[in-house]
Amino acid sequence: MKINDFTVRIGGQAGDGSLATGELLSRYLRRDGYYVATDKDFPSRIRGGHTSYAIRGSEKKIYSIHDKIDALLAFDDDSLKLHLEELDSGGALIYDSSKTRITLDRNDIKIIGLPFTLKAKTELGIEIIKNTMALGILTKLFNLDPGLMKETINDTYKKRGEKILNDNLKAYEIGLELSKEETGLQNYSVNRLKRDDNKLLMMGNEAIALGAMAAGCRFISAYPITPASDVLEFLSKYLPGEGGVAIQAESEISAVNMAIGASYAGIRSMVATSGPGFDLKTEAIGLASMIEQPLVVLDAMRAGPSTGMPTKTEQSDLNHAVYGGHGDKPKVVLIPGNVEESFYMTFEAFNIADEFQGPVIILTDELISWNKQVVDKFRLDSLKLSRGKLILKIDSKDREFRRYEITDDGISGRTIPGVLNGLHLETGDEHDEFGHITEKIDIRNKMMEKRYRKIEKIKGMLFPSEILGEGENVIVGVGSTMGPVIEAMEMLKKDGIEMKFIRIRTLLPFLEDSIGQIDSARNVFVVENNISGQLENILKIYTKRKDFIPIRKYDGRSFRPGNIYNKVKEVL
Amino acid sequence: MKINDFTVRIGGQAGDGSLATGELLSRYLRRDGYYVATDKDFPSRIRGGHTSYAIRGSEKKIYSIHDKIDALLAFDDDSLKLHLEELDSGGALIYDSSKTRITLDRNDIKIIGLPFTLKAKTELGIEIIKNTMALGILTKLFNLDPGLMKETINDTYKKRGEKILNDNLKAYEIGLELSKEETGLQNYSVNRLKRDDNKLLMMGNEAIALGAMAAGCRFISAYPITPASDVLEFLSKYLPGEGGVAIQAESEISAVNMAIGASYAGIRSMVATSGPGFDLKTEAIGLASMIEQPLVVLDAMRAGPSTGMPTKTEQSDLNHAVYGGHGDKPKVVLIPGNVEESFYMTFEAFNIADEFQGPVIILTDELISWNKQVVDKFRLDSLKLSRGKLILKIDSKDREFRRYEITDDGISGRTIPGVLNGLHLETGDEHDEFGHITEKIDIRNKMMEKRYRKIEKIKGMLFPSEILGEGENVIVGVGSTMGPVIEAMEMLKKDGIEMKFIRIRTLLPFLEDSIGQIDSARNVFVVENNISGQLENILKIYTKRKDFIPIRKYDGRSFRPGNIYNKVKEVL
Amino acid sequence: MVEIKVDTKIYDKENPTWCPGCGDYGVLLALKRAAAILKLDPFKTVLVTGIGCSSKINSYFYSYGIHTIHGRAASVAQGIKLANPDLEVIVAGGDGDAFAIGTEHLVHMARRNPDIAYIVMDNQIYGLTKGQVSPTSEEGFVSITTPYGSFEKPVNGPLLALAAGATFIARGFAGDPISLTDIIVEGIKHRGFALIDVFSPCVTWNKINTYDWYKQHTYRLENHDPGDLKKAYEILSDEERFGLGIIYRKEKHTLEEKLPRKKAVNPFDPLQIQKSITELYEEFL
Amino acid sequence: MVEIKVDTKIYDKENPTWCPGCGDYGVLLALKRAAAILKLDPFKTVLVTGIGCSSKINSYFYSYGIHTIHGRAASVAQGIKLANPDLEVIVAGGDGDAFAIGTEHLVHMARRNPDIAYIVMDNQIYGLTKGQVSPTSEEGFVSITTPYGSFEKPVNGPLLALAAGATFIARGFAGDPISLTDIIVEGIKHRGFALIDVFSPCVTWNKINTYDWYKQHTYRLENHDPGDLKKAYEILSDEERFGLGIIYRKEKHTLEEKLPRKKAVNPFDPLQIQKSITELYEEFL
Ligand SMILES: Cc1ncc(C[n+]2csc(CCOP(=O)(O)OP(=O)(O)O)c2C)c(N)n1
Ligand SMILES: Cc1ncc(C[n+]2csc(CCOP(=O)(O)OP(=O)(O)O)c2C)c(N)n1
Ligand code: SF4
Ligand code: SF4
Ligand SMILES: [Mg+2]
Ligand SMILES: [Mg+2]
Repeated sequence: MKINDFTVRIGGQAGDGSLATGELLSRYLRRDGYYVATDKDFPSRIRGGHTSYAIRGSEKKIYSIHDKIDALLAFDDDSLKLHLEELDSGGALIYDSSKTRITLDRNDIKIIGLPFTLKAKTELGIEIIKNTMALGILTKLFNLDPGLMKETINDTYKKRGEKILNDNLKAYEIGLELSKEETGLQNYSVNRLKRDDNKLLMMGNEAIALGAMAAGCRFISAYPITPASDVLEFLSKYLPGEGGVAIQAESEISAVNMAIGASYAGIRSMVATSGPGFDLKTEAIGLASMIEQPLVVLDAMRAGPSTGMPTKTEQSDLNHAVYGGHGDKPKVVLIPGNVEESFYMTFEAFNIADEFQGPVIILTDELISWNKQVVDKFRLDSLKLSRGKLILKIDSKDREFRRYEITDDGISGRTIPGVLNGLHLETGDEHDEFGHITEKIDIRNKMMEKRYRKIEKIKGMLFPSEILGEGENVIVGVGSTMGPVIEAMEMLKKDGIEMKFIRIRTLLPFLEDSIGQIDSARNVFVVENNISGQLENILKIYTKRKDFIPIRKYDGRSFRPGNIYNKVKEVL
Repeated sequence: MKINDFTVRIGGQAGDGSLATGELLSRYLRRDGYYVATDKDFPSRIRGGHTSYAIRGSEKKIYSIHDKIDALLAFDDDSLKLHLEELDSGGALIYDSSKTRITLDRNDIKIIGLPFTLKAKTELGIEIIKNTMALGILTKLFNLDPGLMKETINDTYKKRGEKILNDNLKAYEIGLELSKEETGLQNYSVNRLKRDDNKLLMMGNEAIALGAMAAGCRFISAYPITPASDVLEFLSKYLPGEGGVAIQAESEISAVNMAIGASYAGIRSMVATSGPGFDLKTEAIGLASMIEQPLVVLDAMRAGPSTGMPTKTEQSDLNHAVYGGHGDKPKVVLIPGNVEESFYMTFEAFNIADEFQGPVIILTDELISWNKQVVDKFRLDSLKLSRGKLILKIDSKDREFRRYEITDDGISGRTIPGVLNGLHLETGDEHDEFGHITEKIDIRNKMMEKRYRKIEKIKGMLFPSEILGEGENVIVGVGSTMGPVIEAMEMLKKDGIEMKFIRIRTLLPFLEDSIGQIDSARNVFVVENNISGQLENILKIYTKRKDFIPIRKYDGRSFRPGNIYNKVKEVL
Repeated sequence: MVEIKVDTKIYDKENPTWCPGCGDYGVLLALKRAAAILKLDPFKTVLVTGIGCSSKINSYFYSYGIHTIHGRAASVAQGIKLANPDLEVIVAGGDGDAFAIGTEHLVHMARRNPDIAYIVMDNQIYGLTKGQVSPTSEEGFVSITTPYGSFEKPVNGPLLALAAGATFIARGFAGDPISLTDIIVEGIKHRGFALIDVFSPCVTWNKINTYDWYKQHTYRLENHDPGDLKKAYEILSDEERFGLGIIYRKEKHTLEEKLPRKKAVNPFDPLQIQKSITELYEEFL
Repeated sequence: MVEIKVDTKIYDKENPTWCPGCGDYGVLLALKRAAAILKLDPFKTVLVTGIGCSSKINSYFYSYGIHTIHGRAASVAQGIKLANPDLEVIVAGGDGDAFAIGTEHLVHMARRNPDIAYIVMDNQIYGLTKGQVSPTSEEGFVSITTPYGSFEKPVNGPLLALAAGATFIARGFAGDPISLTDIIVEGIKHRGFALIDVFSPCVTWNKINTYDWYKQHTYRLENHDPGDLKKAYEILSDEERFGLGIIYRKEKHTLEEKLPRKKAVNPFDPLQIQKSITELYEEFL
């Protein structure tokens, strides 16, 4: 029996509103005190093609949907074809009886046909509103609070004008009316949770934008690309109010070079991109490392290679983040596991970039980038900003400033244009302490070593591996696989199998904090959303073991807990 | 006692002709039956700054200069400061007595001051000609053949006009006259070798250009960059005569995309670049992999990161070649060890690219790219061209061609525009067998697997590791370190230490052919020209051992045998 | 103008997935009509595109096609044309593709003058990525990335191409596929680089530059002499009303003609390319 | 023109390593003179360059300097100017930097109109990489990569910038650093984007476009009204004789002025930037 924990999937054609309904449901759930995790699936085109949105609500904090769904709201035949199998026994299939006729041989589910489209057209004259109507039956099935739902609809649509708001409210009422005869799902004992405004509903891109704003980032230059565009979009709205700049550049190359310029001028700056754009930024990221300019780079990973499947997820840019770019140059690569962590990591990324003076790359994947989760309001008081060795006043009257002074920790004082007596040259050529171009052997060696010392120095600031659970069987993973792994671990626990989950959060410099545990484990499963085992290959550099058991997925879809559970069960 | 094996270093200010003299000496040596290896060192500017050119001649095939030089021809004070220590006892220091006055406390060397500049100015009125003059004293010291030297001067300068030729010949005569009183070096028993025209003197870039021409490459688009420009320059001269195109594009990005276009149209094509340009090509190389177009990419590595030291050497793009670019995509990375091998590898690179239909990256470094070596004339008869599954005639009348047919070995038939009934779409989006864009799970999985199967299939065509020597102590290296390692091994042998050298020639897909030997060795030294141990990290993925002993150099200069010898001696 | 009846069916391929009403349908239709009029052989024609809604056009047009990466279609197309000048090479794509990330390639393609026609499907918006400002969006244009209005003067694509040396410049409108057909026919026939800038409304994201807007802001060029460079600059400098038709045309040597090679190597003779290089050994003695 | 005597010494930094006779010496001198006339504060000035012989100029000019990567100086400069509009931002670099790999950034910088002056040191060759053809080399130009002569029409940089929307276009000659000083002074003073294209002979690799050649192929603009756009197009369209002086000038709002923000954040108040984001929480309820 599931208690206050259920997954609903809403499916239809792209552009026909299923996503909006999913949004409403998610917002309702947050208001009712639920944690929410979502998973969108839609094609890389603007209209048409199958779209679906899965929303899970739960009392406990979650980062993944279930394998099985408890209700399937199917607005087209594709939804049925693709998702019926997912529907748990005891669950409900809701279909639009004005569009589809169904004959099914499953009698373990509730089948509910309601004439959404017909009603929407006849009563309101707007077909798309059928989506909101369908919230009525969900209210009934999961015993949701109609008052709170109306409030949610109200708050969501009031900005869009009286008519739209009223149509939606009316549609919901009609939906409730249509569902009157139906009974709730047996499997659920849905208590309304406590109304709770200490939680927020947001996607990873928004959490990152907020993290950046909180950290005082006042400059973003980016070029639109799925699934990273939201970051530029969000900051375009809010940075100007803070005296900042959000600018859509003519290309990713221009974007990253602009951001380097802004950083050089003393303003915290970032770029946000995905695979193809990340490739294009490679040369400039190397420049930032060489001239020692702080820079935060978001790469929201999508399914590659090349254009690949732009609206699908993958974890296949680990290699490029860690190893990309010619020459040897220090950089930092972080990878958060959920929306909430994306906020904190982004905030810290700016501190890290300022402290070690170089590029910090944040890797997310689509599951985090643009799927909403409910997060706890951020612990803003705990956040401390540090700008490292930024120097804004110089007493010495030397004609030139030692911008690249050789120091014990490798980190030099950094000044910015406008500072009296801080004058120096920054250059991507090898240089001496003042930034003069040089090719002298001893200076070259010292500078290379200095730059690499910085990385040692900041290891303490970076994110250690997170260890969950106990046991001699270990799962290693990064990023969004966290959600499904945690679910799988619970499933395994029920079977008596205890697992330990090691989630690596800093990929570069690799913190060897969990290597001992990996080496001494009985079995080590490596879960990753790619075909070639990029994470596994990184682990192999540091571990003694070679016998990792891969759990990989590269179809562009996120893991389900069952993918992991099954593989583990096969072996153990 | 060195027999027919000596190294001369010529040093001066950039742009003042030392390089030309080195060229003449190298050409002479080739004609006299010597093998030659050279090592240039000059700054990234056009005039001024210290330049030097080391030339070694030997009876046996060589790929590296000596640690110690036998003669130092110093045209400026810097040469003396920087290189005197290198001068072997018994060797000769030759300086320009019209410019420099010398007081030295070394009495183990011959010191010869001759008034080159003065003579050049007074007798010929051209200062720069002092260089050719200096060949006189070298002739004397190493007992070279003045007739053959004159012939060499003649052949070299005759295209530059009567005056230049005669001036140089005269300068040489004056040089001989000036040196009349001097005696030869004791350490050498220089027999004139057999005049031999079965050898050629060339740099790696030329060998690569020739390899490309031999392989039928008829298209190069490139953007100038040190040290790769020679490849475009050479092919600009010779491709038009073959109906081909050499085009200097507006950027590296344009260059690589043009080359992809040419390849798509059925013409073998290549690009040639170095670090910064290699970064810029990242996205398009991923496209080539995804649309399965053959493409040969030369990355002539130089000292990074960023602009770094453009005229200095390094092996620091291994990471980017192997791991660069977002997403998972098959590619091949080859790395030749010397000029001669560069030719053969380039030839085969085109075959490999055609066979597996994707990008093949060749990595060289400056030591190979633009330092000349004497090579044996190429075994052209042994070269076989294969275009893989290129299909130029299609019998079936289907409206569309299955360009990405799922096959056992992953390789599909490839047709080109112009072929009747071969019509299809190529796209960097995920696609079905006809190239139609799709996001369907099963097709996606099949296509990813198909592309990776190709890589398994072609492993047999790739270059296995080369093993030299025997013993339980192993040196692993790639590329140009081959030369110094071989020399170091000989030095160690004299001390009774036998070493085995494993030279990896295919970096991706990694051929595990030598892993067993690495794992079972007593000590494994990894020699590489970079700071971070890029090769070592690759090895660690496949080997069980973690206790590699690094021998690294990152000052932009190539290894000397002694760097390796010393480190090995420290440990053994 | 008389509408020529042509059978475009042989150029049909997949059904477009563009939004209903998208201007790109009009461009596709005009392209198919032009192909039919010119009797383009699908097996000797390559339609090269970048990435964007518009760039999907080669999924819907029956010829060889290569759908490359964002902004690089022009370079890929030049490689194809240089490798095999016998092919009819056409580029198509969006305003972002051509005038933002691809600016550099467009400019240099124009000066090289390869015999390639480039059809820009300009909707003054980023369609596929969901409605961001485009380099051709007007100042003040409100989009999701310019919530307070665009603060940049738009790129004037055809003017830029003219300044870069393009030998054929035309402007069309997707709302009038019949006139557009003629323009495309002339562009493809033109020996040299032809830039065809087509206003192609995005009905989903751009609610300003609609079909009606374009009707109000465009006019048909009458009695215009496309050989008049000064006039061409004048027409293109007008940023209020946009002249439709062929704005500039001048025959010059094409890139393919100017290359130093005598005759292009034949890609259909793939094994004859292996070459003895011994005659080059002289350089290395 | 009267030569103004100014003390340029305070702008001296390292000694240039350019070849003796290189045009870039003239540009450096003119820049120092202009700086002296304008009394530029070295601590509030940033000289941004790309990669090339010319781009080394900020090793030799006493101000803040950033020597970036090939082709990207324009973008880095825009980032600097947007971040701190109080800085005097000047870009300098080669023809390859500006008109080949950097084309895209130049075009988009021009349309944005930031208050930045861009000095192109145009030697119609690639200097630092040893004499390859440049985008501004003339057709037929023989270089190591065009042994049979260049087969491409050169880029006309100033014309391109004008078409892209630049509000100040000038052309100077390194052989006349006194006149060049005036041009640079005006370019820096201009509120908005100023492109200053300077013929700066490469004495080592370009044996065609020498000081003499430029003297023969240039003329000084007399009585020209830089407000006349048509005339500007006419002058720039002349590809035989090149007018020297200020070709076009028009005041328009700068990028910095058009940005939606009220006042730029102060980079000298680095810890005040941390911000409570609670007021934004509303979006997520
Ligand atoms: C290198 C790179 N950057 C960004 C993207 C994302 N992207 C895809 S299409 C597009 C622009 C679409 O606008 P446009 O070119 O005008 O075409 P439209 O969709 O409007 O037809 C962008 C930015 C990408 N695919 N590759
Ligand atoms: C991405 C990249 N490509 C190529 C180069 C090599 N490179 C250095 S300077 C230069 C061009 C030099 O020409 P120009 O810009 O005209 O400057 P000049 O030396 O003539 O002053 C090139 C191609 C590089 N440093 N980076
Ligand atoms: S989003 Fe716009 S450009 Fe794209 S298909 Fe729809 S209407 Fe056309
Ligand atoms: S090579 Fe040419 S551009 Fe470079 S410094 Fe010498 S003269 Fe000047
Ligand atoms: Mg568009
Ligand atoms: Mg130049």
